[in-house]
Amino acid sequence: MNRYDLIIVGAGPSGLSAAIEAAKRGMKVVVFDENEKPGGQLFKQIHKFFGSKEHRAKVRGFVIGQQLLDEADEVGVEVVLNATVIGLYQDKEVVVKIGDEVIHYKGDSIIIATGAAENMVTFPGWTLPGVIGAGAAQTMMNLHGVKPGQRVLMLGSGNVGLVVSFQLMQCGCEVVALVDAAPRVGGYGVHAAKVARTGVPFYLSHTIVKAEGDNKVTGVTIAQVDSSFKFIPGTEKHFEVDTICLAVGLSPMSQLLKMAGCEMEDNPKRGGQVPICDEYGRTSIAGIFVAGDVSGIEEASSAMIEGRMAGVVAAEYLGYVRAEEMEAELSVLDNALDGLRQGMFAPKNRGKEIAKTEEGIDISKNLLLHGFVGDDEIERFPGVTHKVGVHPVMECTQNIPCNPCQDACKKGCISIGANITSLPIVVDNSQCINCGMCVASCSGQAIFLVDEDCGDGTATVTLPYEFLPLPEVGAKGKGLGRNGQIVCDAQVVSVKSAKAFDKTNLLTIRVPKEYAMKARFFKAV
Amino acid sequence: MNSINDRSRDIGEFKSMPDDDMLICRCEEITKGEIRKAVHDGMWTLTEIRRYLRTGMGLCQGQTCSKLVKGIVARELGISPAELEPATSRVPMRPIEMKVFANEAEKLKEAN
Amino acid sequence: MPVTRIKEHPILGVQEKGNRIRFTFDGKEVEGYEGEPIAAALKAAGLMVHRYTKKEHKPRGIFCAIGRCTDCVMVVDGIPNVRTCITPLKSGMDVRTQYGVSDKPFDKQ
Amino acid sequence: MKNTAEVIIIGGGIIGCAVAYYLAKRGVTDVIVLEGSDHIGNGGSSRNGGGVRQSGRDVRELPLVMYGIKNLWPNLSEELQVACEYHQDGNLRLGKTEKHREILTKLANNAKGVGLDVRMIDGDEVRQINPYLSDEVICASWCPTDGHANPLTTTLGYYKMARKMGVRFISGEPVKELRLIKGRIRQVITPNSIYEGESVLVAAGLDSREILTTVGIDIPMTNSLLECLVTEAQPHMFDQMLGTAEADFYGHQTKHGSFVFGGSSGLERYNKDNGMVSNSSKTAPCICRGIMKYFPNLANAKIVRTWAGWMDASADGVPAIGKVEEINGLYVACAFNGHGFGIAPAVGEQLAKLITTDTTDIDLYDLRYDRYKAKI
Repeated sequence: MNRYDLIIVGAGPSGLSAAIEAAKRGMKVVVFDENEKPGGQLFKQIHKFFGSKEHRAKVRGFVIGQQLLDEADEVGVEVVLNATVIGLYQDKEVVVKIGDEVIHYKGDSIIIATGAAENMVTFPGWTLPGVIGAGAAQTMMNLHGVKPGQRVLMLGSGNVGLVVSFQLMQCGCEVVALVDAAPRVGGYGVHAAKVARTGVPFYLSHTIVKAEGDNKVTGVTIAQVDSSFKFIPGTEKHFEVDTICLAVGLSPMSQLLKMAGCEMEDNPKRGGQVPICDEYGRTSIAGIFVAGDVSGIEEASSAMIEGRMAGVVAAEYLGYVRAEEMEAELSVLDNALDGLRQGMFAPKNRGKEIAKTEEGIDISKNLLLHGFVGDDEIERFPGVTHKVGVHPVMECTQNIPCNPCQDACKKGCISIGANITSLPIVVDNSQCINCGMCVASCSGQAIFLVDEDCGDGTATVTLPYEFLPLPEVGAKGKGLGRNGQIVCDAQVVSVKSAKAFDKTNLLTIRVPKEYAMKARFFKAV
Repeated sequence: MNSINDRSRDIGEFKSMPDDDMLICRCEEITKGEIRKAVHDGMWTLTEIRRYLRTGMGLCQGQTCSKLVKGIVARELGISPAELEPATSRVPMRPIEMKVFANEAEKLKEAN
Repeated sequence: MPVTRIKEHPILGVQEKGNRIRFTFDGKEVEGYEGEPIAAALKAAGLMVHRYTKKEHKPRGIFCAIGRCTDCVMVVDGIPNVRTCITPLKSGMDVRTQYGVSDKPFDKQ
Repeated sequence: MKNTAEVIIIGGGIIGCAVAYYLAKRGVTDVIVLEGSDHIGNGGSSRNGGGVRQSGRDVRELPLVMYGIKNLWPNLSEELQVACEYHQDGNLRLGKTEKHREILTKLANNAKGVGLDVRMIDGDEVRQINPYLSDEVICASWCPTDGHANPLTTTLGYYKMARKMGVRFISGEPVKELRLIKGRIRQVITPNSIYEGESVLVAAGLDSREILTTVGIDIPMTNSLLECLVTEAQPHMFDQMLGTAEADFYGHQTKHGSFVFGGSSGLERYNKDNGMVSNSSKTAPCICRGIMKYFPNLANAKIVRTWAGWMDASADGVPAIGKVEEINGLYVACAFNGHGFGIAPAVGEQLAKLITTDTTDIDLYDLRYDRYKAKI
């Protein structure tokens, strides 16, 4: 029978990362993935990733996917696509459907990196055509180039709901509302803010009453819920939409592990049914390892590190590295993973309401309730300062593990310091040269270059812009506030696109100077 | 994992609820009310529910509804969903044509 | 009908597609790109209903788009229960709405 | 809660559930059913191919199954208030070679001898009954009164009704030991409790052997891992139950539209599992190849699930059912050899009668527990 040192199921961020580490150490590795394209969720992620350099921060997900694939190729990993693992049998036998055949393989070790599946939520009409998962929306628009709908209501304010809402707008859909039954936005504030500033209303403590339509979705009614998630009569709101997108969390796709006989547990903290395993992915069955979302829902960045860990551990299991080498490598990876698992969104903080930043600053209430920081709240954050001339305004208000802005500024204007989750600060006496690198490098699109007083009663605001059509210089329109409402007239004075910006265009708009700290988006009229 | 489960424990009477007609298992078109009723008929494990009603026995094999069913059954029994063992996972993980399943091979025809 | 194909994407640019080909949906000719999922071509053509369920005769369409939920199944070239979201489109394919497990409407079954 | 009952049934499979139901129907509701696994009906009861069949059986068990098909199966759905999906549309046991014809003819002749309506038919007649069968089929035994049903709902239906009528079911209670008190069966011991009953029925499938050993009774049984598979729903094709002379597959199309097929790879006696009754990687593909020889147009039907189950195979291929004469109050029903489902209602009803009245309508002498003798 075909035998490999290591068989990996799933060519997503963790599976590929594991494959690279294992193959680098001399193992014969094959990766099977049921999809036509590798990369798992990475190929649907078109935003720039958070983290630091070692986490491939500010690189877009699909580019990371390609990088991993190239690396895997270089070290001789065999990646087999359109290959559906249909069963994991005894004695580590993996049966794979490839084309019109089923092929039997044996692995001396196996890493299951099958990722996660979307959770669902029920409401009358949830089976109508037009009600889709957020993953489906991403697949259609980012892989197949087809718009999921024209007018979309998004349910779920976690990172998936926020990111997918933004992606929907990027491909030309209108997002009419972002709804969540929870009382607070669940995902990163910066993801919320970039959606809110385009004018998408957030309805927290709201959920779907029903989807309407006979043969397909034609509308949706939402209503407010009380603290026990019961509808409050009289709070119904109706939207005409053709699509309802559900982003209500993920569950580990761990069926293969259960099939293999691994000990399992239902662990709500890790997102559901997961194998019992140690921190490096060793399951109850010797030689079967796990990595990524299948062992607990986290971000793709963490999945990559977990994958590397599992790859190293598998290498040691089969004698390709000595235990000491493994320990040394794992301690480096431990640190990298630890870096990602910090801040207010760390797994350990899941479900906790955090009122203050690590710096002791009150978290913006508006951000949690409506998706944007209020004009009266923004000034209290350290990245928001006032200066003569162009200077960065960093509307980064939550402790998340991310620091590309610090490296982006060659003039040393921005500092995060050793603690990756700290809020960025503007360095005293530094001189901004208006290069725009900070704006383009901020994965959260939270940095603006502002000249608060151009001397003629106007101010300029340079903002990140990732939509089409790209406004032209001279175009007149409106400046939108952080809440997406029109606040003033605005005119585009500069549009910069550069390779180094990686598809984030820099739009500079001129606004009346009293709106320098208010206008954060441009809408052509 | 065997845990003692006395099926004569009182879980109260079945009471109908306004959302009993909500479809839960999309493939087999099983409603919340049917699931709740099955619990009162004595189906106290997800495996029994599945065998009794066909929830999760359709084309998708429970990949969409299993978490929803788990929540409903747990609530009806007055226990935490974590106490309910999910139904067994079985080969094949995805539907596979008989002619393909029958066509066993030792090696890949060509490099993919 | 609204434009559903994304011509140019601000991040992904212009996506490469296969050859433009023709297939039929319930006997009517529709265009799509070779190799894209059948469901993508149908979506681009504005078609939402893939099937009607067996018990309740309710409409269903794309739901997960990754071959897992099986809601998008149709009768393709005479074979029922084909997951259109992951089945590549080929020229001349005969794609039909599925009623229960058949391509015949319920009143003709 | 009290741990004593008039009758204690060990095994919550279809036999245990059916006996419990028929006992309750006779007014005996002071019954405790102990199921070792977490689920009612978790052994062969939920894992079989659904045959409700007389043809192909050993003549010793035929009277019992014929009784059930005549008297119990027709009204079972109504009685249990559950869709048993019983179809009485006949059984075709198919043959492709002259050797098969010989095997089938012998089986048919034996069954005819005890009054079963079963006859040999040729390939053309087979295809008149089931036009989807390939030309490779040259003959079949045809028993028009055979059929199939849904083992899952039937088993759980018995459970549901018995429970509703007051029988106490406890799952997760594997019985480890039986104990006599003053010369009579009395105690049933699990790792957690001791139950006491006036009568005790052991209907625990393969585990029955180990349980009975604790009171010095041995029924020669061994195990064999059998496997089944089910397809997606397909348009309706046929209603007969099918089997083959070669035993390469058996099964039927369900009401739901899916095809449930069982079969073998020839390695079953030597298969192992990982404690979870897991399939072998070799069997399902083999069953598929077998099926396609008979039904070429099922080649595109998709398999959605496969499963396995231990069969309790006895030395002579026939179950042990009835009273353990040498121990007062002890009864057995085990070693059903992979075809216990169709016969279960009759076994349940007759055992309930035996336990309550010490008589049966069908003579169970040929099925007694101590019939196994050396060959010379």
